[in-house]
Amino acid sequence: SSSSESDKTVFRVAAQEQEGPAAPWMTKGGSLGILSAVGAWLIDVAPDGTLKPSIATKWEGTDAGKTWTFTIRTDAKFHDGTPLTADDVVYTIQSHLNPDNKSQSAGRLGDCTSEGIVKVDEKTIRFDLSRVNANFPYLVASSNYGLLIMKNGEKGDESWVTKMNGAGRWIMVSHTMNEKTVFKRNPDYFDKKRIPEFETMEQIQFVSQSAAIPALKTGELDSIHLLNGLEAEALPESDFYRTTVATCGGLHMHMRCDIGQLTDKRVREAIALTLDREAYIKGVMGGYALVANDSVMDSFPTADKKVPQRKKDIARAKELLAEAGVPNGFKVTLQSWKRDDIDKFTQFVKSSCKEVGIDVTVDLDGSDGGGARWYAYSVFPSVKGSKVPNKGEWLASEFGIAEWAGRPTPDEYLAREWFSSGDWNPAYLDAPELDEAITAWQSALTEKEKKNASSAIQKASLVHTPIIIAYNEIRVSVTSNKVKGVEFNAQGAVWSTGKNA
Amino acid sequence: MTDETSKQTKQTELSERLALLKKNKAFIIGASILAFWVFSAIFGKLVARYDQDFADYESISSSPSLKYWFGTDSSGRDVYSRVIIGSRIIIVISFLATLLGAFIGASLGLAAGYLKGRFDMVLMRILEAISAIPVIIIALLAVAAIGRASSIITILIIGLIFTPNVARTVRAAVLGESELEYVAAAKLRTEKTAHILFREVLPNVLPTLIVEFTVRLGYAIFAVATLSFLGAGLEAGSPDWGTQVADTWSLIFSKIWWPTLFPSLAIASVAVSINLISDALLEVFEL
Amino acid sequence: MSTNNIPTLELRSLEVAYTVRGIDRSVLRGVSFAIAPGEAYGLVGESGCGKSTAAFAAMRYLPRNGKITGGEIFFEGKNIVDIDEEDVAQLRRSAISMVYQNPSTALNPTIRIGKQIAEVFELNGVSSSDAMMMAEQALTRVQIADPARVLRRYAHQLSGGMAQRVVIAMALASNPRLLVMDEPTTGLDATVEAEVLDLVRELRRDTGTAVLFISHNLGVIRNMCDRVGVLYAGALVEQGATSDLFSNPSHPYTVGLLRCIPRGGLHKSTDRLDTIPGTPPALGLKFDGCVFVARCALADDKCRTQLPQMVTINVAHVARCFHSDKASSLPRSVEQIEYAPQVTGHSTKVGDALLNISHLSKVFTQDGHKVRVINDVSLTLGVGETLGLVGESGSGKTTIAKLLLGLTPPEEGGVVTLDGKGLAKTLNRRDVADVGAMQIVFQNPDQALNRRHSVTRIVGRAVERLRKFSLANAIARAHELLSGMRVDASLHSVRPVQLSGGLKQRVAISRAFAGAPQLVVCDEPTSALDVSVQAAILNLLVDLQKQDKTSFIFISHDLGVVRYISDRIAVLYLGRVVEFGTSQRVFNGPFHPYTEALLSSVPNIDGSTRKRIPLTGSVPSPSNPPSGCVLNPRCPRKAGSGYETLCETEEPNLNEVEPGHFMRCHIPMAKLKQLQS
Amino acid sequence: MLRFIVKRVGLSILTLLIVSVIIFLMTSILPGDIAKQTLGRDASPEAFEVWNKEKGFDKPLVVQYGRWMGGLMTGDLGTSFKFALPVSEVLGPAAAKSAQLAIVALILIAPISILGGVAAAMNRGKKVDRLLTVGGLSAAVIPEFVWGVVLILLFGVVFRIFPVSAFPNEENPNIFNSVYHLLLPSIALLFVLFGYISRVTRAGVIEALDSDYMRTAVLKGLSRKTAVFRHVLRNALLPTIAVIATQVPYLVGGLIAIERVFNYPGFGNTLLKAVIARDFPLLQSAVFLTGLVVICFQLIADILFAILNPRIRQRVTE
Ligand SMILES: Nc1ncnc2c1ncn2[C@@H]1O[C@H](COP(=O)(O)OP(=O)(O)OP(=O)(O)O)[C@@H](O)[C@H]1O
Ligand SMILES: Nc1ncnc2c1ncn2[C@@H]1O[C@H](COP(=O)(O)OP(=O)(O)OP(=O)(O)O)[C@@H](O)[C@H]1O
Ligand SMILES: [Mg+2]
Ligand SMILES: [Mg+2]
Repeated sequence: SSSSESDKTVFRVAAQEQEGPAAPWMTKGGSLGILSAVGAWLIDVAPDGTLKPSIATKWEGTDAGKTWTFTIRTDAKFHDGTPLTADDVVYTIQSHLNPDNKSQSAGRLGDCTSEGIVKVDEKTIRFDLSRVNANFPYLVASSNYGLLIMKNGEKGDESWVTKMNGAGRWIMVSHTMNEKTVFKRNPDYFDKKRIPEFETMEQIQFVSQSAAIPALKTGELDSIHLLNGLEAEALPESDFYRTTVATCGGLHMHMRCDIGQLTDKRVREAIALTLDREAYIKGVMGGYALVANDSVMDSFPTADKKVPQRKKDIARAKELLAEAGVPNGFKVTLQSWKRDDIDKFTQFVKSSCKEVGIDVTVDLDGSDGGGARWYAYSVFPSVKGSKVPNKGEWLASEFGIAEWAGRPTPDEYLAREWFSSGDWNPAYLDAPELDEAITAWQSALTEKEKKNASSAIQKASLVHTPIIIAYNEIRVSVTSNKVKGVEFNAQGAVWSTGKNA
Repeated sequence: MTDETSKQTKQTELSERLALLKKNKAFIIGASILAFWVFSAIFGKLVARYDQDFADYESISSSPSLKYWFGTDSSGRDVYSRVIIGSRIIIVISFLATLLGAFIGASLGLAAGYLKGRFDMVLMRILEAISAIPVIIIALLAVAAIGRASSIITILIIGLIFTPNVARTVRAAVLGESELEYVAAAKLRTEKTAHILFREVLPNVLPTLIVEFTVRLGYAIFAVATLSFLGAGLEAGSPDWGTQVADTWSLIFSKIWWPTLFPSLAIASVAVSINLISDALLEVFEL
Repeated sequence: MSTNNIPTLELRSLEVAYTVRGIDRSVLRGVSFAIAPGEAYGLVGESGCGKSTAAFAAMRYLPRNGKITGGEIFFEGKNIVDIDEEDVAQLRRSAISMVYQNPSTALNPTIRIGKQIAEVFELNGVSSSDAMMMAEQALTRVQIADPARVLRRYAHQLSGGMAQRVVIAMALASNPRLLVMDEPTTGLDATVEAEVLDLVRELRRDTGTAVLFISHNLGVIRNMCDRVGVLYAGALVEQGATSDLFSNPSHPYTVGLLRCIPRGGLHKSTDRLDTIPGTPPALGLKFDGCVFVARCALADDKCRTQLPQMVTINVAHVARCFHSDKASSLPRSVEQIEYAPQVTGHSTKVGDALLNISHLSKVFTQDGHKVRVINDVSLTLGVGETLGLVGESGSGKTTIAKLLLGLTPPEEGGVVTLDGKGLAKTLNRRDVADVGAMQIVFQNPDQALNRRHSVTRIVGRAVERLRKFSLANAIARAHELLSGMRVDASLHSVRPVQLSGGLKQRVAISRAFAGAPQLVVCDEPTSALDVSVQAAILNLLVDLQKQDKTSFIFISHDLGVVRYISDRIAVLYLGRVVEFGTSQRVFNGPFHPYTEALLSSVPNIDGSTRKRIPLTGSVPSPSNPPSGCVLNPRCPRKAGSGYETLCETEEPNLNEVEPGHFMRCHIPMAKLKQLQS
Repeated sequence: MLRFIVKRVGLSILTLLIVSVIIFLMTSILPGDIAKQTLGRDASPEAFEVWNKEKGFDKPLVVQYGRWMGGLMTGDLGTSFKFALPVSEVLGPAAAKSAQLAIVALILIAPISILGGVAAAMNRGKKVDRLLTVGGLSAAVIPEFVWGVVLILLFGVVFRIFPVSAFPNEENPNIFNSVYHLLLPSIALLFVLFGYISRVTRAGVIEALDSDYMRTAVLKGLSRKTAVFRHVLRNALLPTIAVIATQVPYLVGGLIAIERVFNYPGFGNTLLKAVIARDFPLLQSAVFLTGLVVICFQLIADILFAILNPRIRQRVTE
């Protein structure tokens, strides 16, 4: 009887706007939800951010993380019924690395080369990396969403869209670009516990997630994935429940230390001191964020909790400005691109700075390209080191905000963003003590060494304030109470919380 | 003399019309609303209660109260103050855009209507082509092509897009006027074309132009608001009404209606007031 | 007229007001008159005196802002002021009909003529197929040739005369007992007007319908009506049997009106026209005494303070005047110009050749076709003389004026010489002196004066440009000119809207004289004006001519006016001069057949009846002129002249039939004389 | 008549050509650089060059224009930068959706507006007239997005009478369902267009009411009602229907804001996405399509007008 009930169940979820075809080689942000539904990866990222076995049941790094061996399951099948084999896995990764295919995900495969992918036997695949990478499993997990396993020989370009022959939880029934995609439950999926109960899932695209709210309220939708905290809060708990995903990424606001008006660290600190982070998080974000303390170390378990948290202190900020010789403030342009949270954050900075006389002009790029340019994962080659500030380029702007996605470890942030010679260092800070602390972190083996290094980095960050990180976001999904036991991972894949199973 | 009487009649006629205008409810309402907004545009900082960027994180999205008359938005800013201060942007931009459109349009219309012939034919084709693309769309195209939205660009675009309408109206009026014999009379005293156009014909099409101006002004407000709602009108973070609505409207589903409603009402009230005024003028002066 | 003592229509002390800008302004002030069955009652008066208002009130069809504020209207003894809409509609369907000005707009442009006429029959219960048959009969009745085809036409496919016949057919379709005609022929050419009037007279004889006939043309009224009422400022000032009233006018206004008209044999060289000074009062003005007091030379204190009652002159003749006995001795108004003559270097004397036009032609492109609108026109004019240009509408009078002035260039071969000097074809290639030497006064001063400029500026600018005066001198000269034309100094700074039509035309004349012209073209300068104002303008022109030896080309379709003012006459037909000669010769005959028809169609104010020589059919389109003599399909003298074939095949030349008298006709002079005697 | 139509079509094609030139020039000559817009300002100069070469932007403007026009003629609209699909595949379905919305809107708007205009004219100067005219025009000057938001709030959220998104989510939406979903956005468009159309209707009816032929009709003894029906409406309304065609640009322009508010995957939303993505192949074609639609409607209106009006019909036939 339960199956006849579930026959009728349809789950409707709001999907992000599609930015391109939902094809493995071509996809950009908006198609995430679709791929997450039909695809299966070597490894799944669970809603809590941990890695969970999927096609790969086991993985292991050797050679200090230069070689990785994955054991795959043999009971997985593509939607067309063919079994998923080691050849398919090898083909998939290699196809992304083939420059002819112009895969958007190639750049994220790091130090993996086509030749380095070796099929050991029907159940084992080995990756011989050109360099040590302790975090390699993350690169082939579902967070690198283009890397869903394709059938050997199938193309991952727009022709893929018509069949969507993945091995994931949901089978595509119909797909209309920019409108909606309908899926049915995959009866052959290998891990039944992870699929929620309903038979059909529809992803309906909305211009913005907020635009979907009315539909959610009238029952035309069951769920919205990734909602602004405040808007989520406003939905009554009697009708909806919320699930959250914490992220360690977020908005990084850099200030150039080499040229322009922010070269004086007292000025940078003053700016940091104008921000009332708690009030912002509580008020604007509906509490869905964690206070951050201007360094990337805060959200990791190694963080030194004794480093004092920065708080709003206008008097001190004014003093600092006076000391720096600009007691009455100055004018400066803050650059980034247009997105709801950035919009709000820039307004926050603007109104906070006004209290100490700093007049911030906000200049946000409204185009899609803008996002790509300010997003640290930009696929475009960035021109590093322009000495002309405010050119509307991430690495040239005097005062700008870029987004960094969450990382399982802070290494990449430190090496590329915080280290003085880092290729994506937008602040151009050249502070020996910070570089030293970062080097110490990179060579730290024990927890204690790591803690010490982290503490040093945190303190140096507060001294120089090259980058302001005010909060780490917690992402919220809202689902109607009529649909039980649903949650999402960071990529928008629907997971069963297991509570109804 | 009876001619004296006729002179007096004309004078009483004007005062009678003005008296009618004063009695016209629509006009009074329209003029008062517009006067309020023009005052806000000029002295906004005096009428506003808080700075446009002042944010109170203690009261995010709080409903209207004595402290925040129109409530606060999702960044904790005072909606009342932002609506007041925002008036300047929309009024100045719409006015300048309309002025630009009226100026270019009137010049082209005068020339086309008077010179006729090939010039007229070619110009009218081009203007027809421009007006075949809706204002909003051509503005979006320009914003995309230039690469960024800004108030100057919005003024230029709306001004240019209004040119065909103004030109066509003026041209029609000029075509009618240049048939009139005073133009022949001017030629018969060896006047130059420029003199005939600007000193003889232009003053006579001025009333038409003024009416067209008010109509266009109303539509400029419409267009500026829509463009900024679509995120293609003005610089980001500007307190103009369209942007405010765009930033906040999705919250009305969460019962946070005030940050959307008040700027919407402001747009509506300015647009309606201009419409009421031009309508009353049309009626009282029987144009 | 009739012995039946219940009049068909009777107005008793009718008061009508229009609400303008929130104020009621009275238009009709206690108008009373009655029309007996079968009688034709005429209503005359200057423009704006309320004639149409009275007519529409009788139809119970006032404009939206008009209302009856007092008095009664009886139709066949029944007061119809308060009856409801349905009863009014019933009356209109069966008993009262109306015909008014502008027949072409009176017909629905999107419905075929036949259906519009048939509608009237259908309203009275006739089946639609019968109605269409009856519509055809109705058209036959108004003497329309080929009615079956006309039934299927649309309004714009009819000429003005045809359209008016259709409207009349429609009005008569219900066999009404009262027919209201409001200026049914105004705007039609004299020849067409005469035909329509003939038709109305004939139909009235057949049907015995009572008619309320409105016109500002006294000649028409005289010929059409049994009795006449004279309206002034909304009040009926005099009423009587037509012949009685015209021969013995007893109200100063009627007297003045009759004296203004350039009638019969009057000519500028011997007779000066009379005028009524001043202008009619504005709409809605209140009076304590006589409405005419402001313009009346006989007015005294009593007239100013007491309302005069109707005084009986004889049985049916009444006048609302305290001085009706003295009316005929109303002093003549003398209004002389105080004009400082031009100081020009010309040492010509009256009669010397001034203007010479030879072989002037003009081709326009209309809807892609070439149309020869002016065809080989040659004329001459002497110093100080007036050339009258007459012809039906569209005959090319205005075009000739424009060609002369250089406003449009003539075709190759046409030559215009002024004072012995050949003029350039277009205005911008003529020098200032040439431009100033030839000026124009337009028909409609409203359009000819820029409404945004002051009177001083309008005239001053012309002086400045044409005489190369300094600004100050130009203004001084402008004021001199204006004052000379009796435009009061207090009006020099106002804009044209504030002036009456007559004053505007004076300003326009001042402007024309700014450049010390040798020749002034007057294109229907008085046809938009009331007769009294017309008289004043004509006097002014004559005076100017006497002082300055200025020559005029005077265009008008009013033959009385042309005859009064012209020394030479050119008669135009379809862009061709068909007759040209001194005034004397052209008006006294023998005539060109076309001229003859034209002259015979003018209704005579003195009541003398002349046999009408009708022109059949309507004016052919210049884009497709008939072969042979262009007049031949309509020529009243062709048939039986013995020249029929020649007329139909060969275009005659303009021959000098006697010294100084040219005619374009195959029929020899002697034969014409014989036919016309 | 045929000659008139041919001539009129010729003129329309000329106008369309000018439209294409304007669109092309706007996207090529305005200060923004397409490569920079698309690749982002951080891209290296070499990347620009490669990209420009690949897309043919290194060729002279005339050649580029010729290529674009050639493409338009043959139906090859190029490939969308953003969607990596042929432009026609992106634009086609979207335009079809918008056409549905526009048709529903017009079916709603035309009769209501015409009725309003006639009612106002018949009650000229009275309260009804003032209400309809001032109210209608006031509604018209308030932007669509304001109406959209208000309508959603009232009917979608508070009263829950209408669905708040214009696109039915059912598996197989039937026509009633689709229309039902399109009603609310159509009402928003109605508010904006009612004023214009009813004003034109009102003016036409008043002109006819004041005409001499109406006077003739009434003086013939027709009751006012019959006279209005037979003589006024016929003359006033047929041109009005043609005039509605001239409102098409407003309708199309209004679709953008409306589709955004009502989350309708139509032409307006696609165009807006193209703007944000600086997707010029898509944008150019989308704007050209707008011009094409507008010009076609004006052409139809003109021809219709000529057919309905005997005076023009005759002049035209000659
Ligand atoms: N609807 C109206 N509203 C206000 N004034 C009007 C209206 N109709 C006519 N008048 C004015 O009333 C006066 C009388 O008009 P009416 O048409 O009766 O004169 P008329 O003698 O027929 O003149 P005409 O010879 O010019 O036809 C004029 O001054 C005219 O301007
Ligand atoms: N600019 C023009 N283009 C084409 N045809 C014209 C033009 N001006 C006048 N016509 C035609 O030339 C003919 C003569 O016109 P014109 O105005 O000279 O006549 P008119 O004798 O002055 O007539 P009316 O008594 O009506 O003023 C008419 O058939 C008219 O239609
Ligand atoms: Mg009249
Ligand atoms: Mg003429």
